[in-house]
Amino acid sequence: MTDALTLVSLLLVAASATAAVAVRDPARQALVLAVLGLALAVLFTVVQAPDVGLSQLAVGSALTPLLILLSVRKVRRRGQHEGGDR
Amino acid sequence: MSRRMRMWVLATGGLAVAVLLVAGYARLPHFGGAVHPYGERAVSAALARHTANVISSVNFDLRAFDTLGEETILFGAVLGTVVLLRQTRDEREVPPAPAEVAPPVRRYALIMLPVALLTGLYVVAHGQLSPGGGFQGGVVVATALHLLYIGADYRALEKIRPVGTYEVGDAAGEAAYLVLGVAGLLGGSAFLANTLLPYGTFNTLASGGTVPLLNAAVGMEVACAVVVLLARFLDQAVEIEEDNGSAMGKES
Amino acid sequence: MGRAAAVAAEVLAWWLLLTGAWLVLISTVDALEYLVGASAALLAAVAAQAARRAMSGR
Amino acid sequence: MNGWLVAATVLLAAGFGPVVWGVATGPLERRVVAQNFGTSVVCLVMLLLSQAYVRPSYVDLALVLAVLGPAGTLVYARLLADDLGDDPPHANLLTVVAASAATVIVVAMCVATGPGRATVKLVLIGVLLVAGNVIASRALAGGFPGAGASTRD
Amino acid sequence: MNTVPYLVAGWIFLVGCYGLATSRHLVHAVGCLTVCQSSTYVLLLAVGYRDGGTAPVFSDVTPGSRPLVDPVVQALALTDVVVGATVTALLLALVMQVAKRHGTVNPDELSELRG
Repeated sequence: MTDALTLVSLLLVAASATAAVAVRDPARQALVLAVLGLALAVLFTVVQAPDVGLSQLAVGSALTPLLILLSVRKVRRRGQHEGGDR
Repeated sequence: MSRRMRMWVLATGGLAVAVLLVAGYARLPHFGGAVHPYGERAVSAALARHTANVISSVNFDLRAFDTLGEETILFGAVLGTVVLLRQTRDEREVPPAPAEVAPPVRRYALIMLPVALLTGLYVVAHGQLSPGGGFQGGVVVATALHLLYIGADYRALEKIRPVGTYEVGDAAGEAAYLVLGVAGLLGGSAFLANTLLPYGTFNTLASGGTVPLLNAAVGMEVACAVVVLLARFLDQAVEIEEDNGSAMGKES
Repeated sequence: MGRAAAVAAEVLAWWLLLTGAWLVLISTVDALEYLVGASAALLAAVAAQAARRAMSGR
Repeated sequence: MNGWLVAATVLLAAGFGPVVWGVATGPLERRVVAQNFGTSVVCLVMLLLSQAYVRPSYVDLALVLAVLGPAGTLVYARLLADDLGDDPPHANLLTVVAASAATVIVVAMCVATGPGRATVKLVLIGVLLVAGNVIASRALAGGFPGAGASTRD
Repeated sequence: MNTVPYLVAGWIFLVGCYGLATSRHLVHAVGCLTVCQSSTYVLLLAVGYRDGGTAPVFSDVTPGSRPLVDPVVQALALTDVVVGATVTALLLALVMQVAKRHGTVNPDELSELRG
């Protein structure tokens, strides 16, 4: 039964990592990176690494998205309004 | 180099790396195998020093010098960010406008700030017992403080977060780690050696010799470093405007 | 004088609440846990009071 | 055949799979709601895993996630308020589903662990999670009216 | 089942490199770098796993009663996560500087400006 759980969590990590790269808009990518962090935290718990899961949760749930979104806000206000992928 | 050519280089490079990785993985020990020589030695060394959380023991006792290096990376990165994101001459500081926030969200932020702070301190204090440690707890404490920005606005956060104090706290955390290391040296054994304090009874808060103290020093440094980091990012994103195109700076 | 008493009362209330929360979080309870818990709760209580004042003082 | 492990696997596959798909595609409003729902699903999976592996100390992961997860969603609600402004997502269904699932799982685990401080800790985590989920979805549904208009906050 | 986690780690690394190379926005590129970095966590922890093992954290388990996973790789992965976040912050600060100095965050346009 643990094999099935490991496989499911590995699949979810791979899917969210691919999604994080496929999403081109940085603000939307911050959302997918947060979900990737959650998937990684589950995988770390399944592989019996609670400390690493805890640090991934602490860093990935609020800190990294805040940094990325603040950078996007600063870059969007400074740079030209690139039409492209708005 | 045209974009198409760059794609070809990427494709061939990626394919070569993939082939090498798969070839390497075939010879790695199977996933879930039972051969973990370093693991057994680390566990026995940690138990000899009455540290319940072997991972914290590896981090702050067996490999304390590497963690000192990692602390210096953290300190250097924050220093770099502070230097990079300083306010330049052609920019001016604009006081942040107060934002209207729905009352339930404000109450939630007010209630959750102390609870998150307590959780962070709990994770730091029990670093050498249950899962957790200085790193994770420090980040939780720093994020707890920023609930005030999320729940209200940047002006409220600035009132209770003097950045200078946190920069001093960041340096003090790093210094405390070094002082504990040198104390080991003065105590007659090696730098950062865990021979200074008695190991205490197993699975209690005072067990593990210098591990809890190093944990607390790292917790303080990570918390202050993340606060300073976020302070710089918030200043840039919320307050600092460029002077010439001030009209452009108004709308988003 | 009233303001200081109100502030002290609020910090005390937060402090008791948070020390109770600390005792729930930990697994084994002993003297040192009480001490560390009480000081952590005091720190959090002071921060809670300062945050409320900062938020409402606009 | 550890029942808790089966439950965790089913919840992970059935709950988190759609979250990953929901957060990667579709309008921004739906993505943020999916991330909020994902926090609750993962917190519940962590609780189930700590019961499945008979490791009460794994509950600290669920505790930190219950505390920081909603804060992360509030960050999105706050900084993406300009893009979310037009049609705020009224995904109350997901909030109700998350809250009921949380209640069921926390009650089941409290029964399994029996009276004591560990049960109070579980209840605390459950309350934090449900409150955070409700407040975060409230914030997503237009909790920052002012921030939508003004650029600086 | 015995090499699947390694293959997943390899896949995440290659996907991250692909994203990094084809990104049109520097903040997106930093996100792809975080994806690359998370492949190292998966590989490290997959190497340290033992079937039926539990975490060597003895706050609620008596030592020696259950098989254990390898704590050394967990310590490596732990510091890796925190340093990764801090380096991401530094890179984002650099991206802000690039946007301030060159007015654009598209890597292709940047190289053209240098001429």
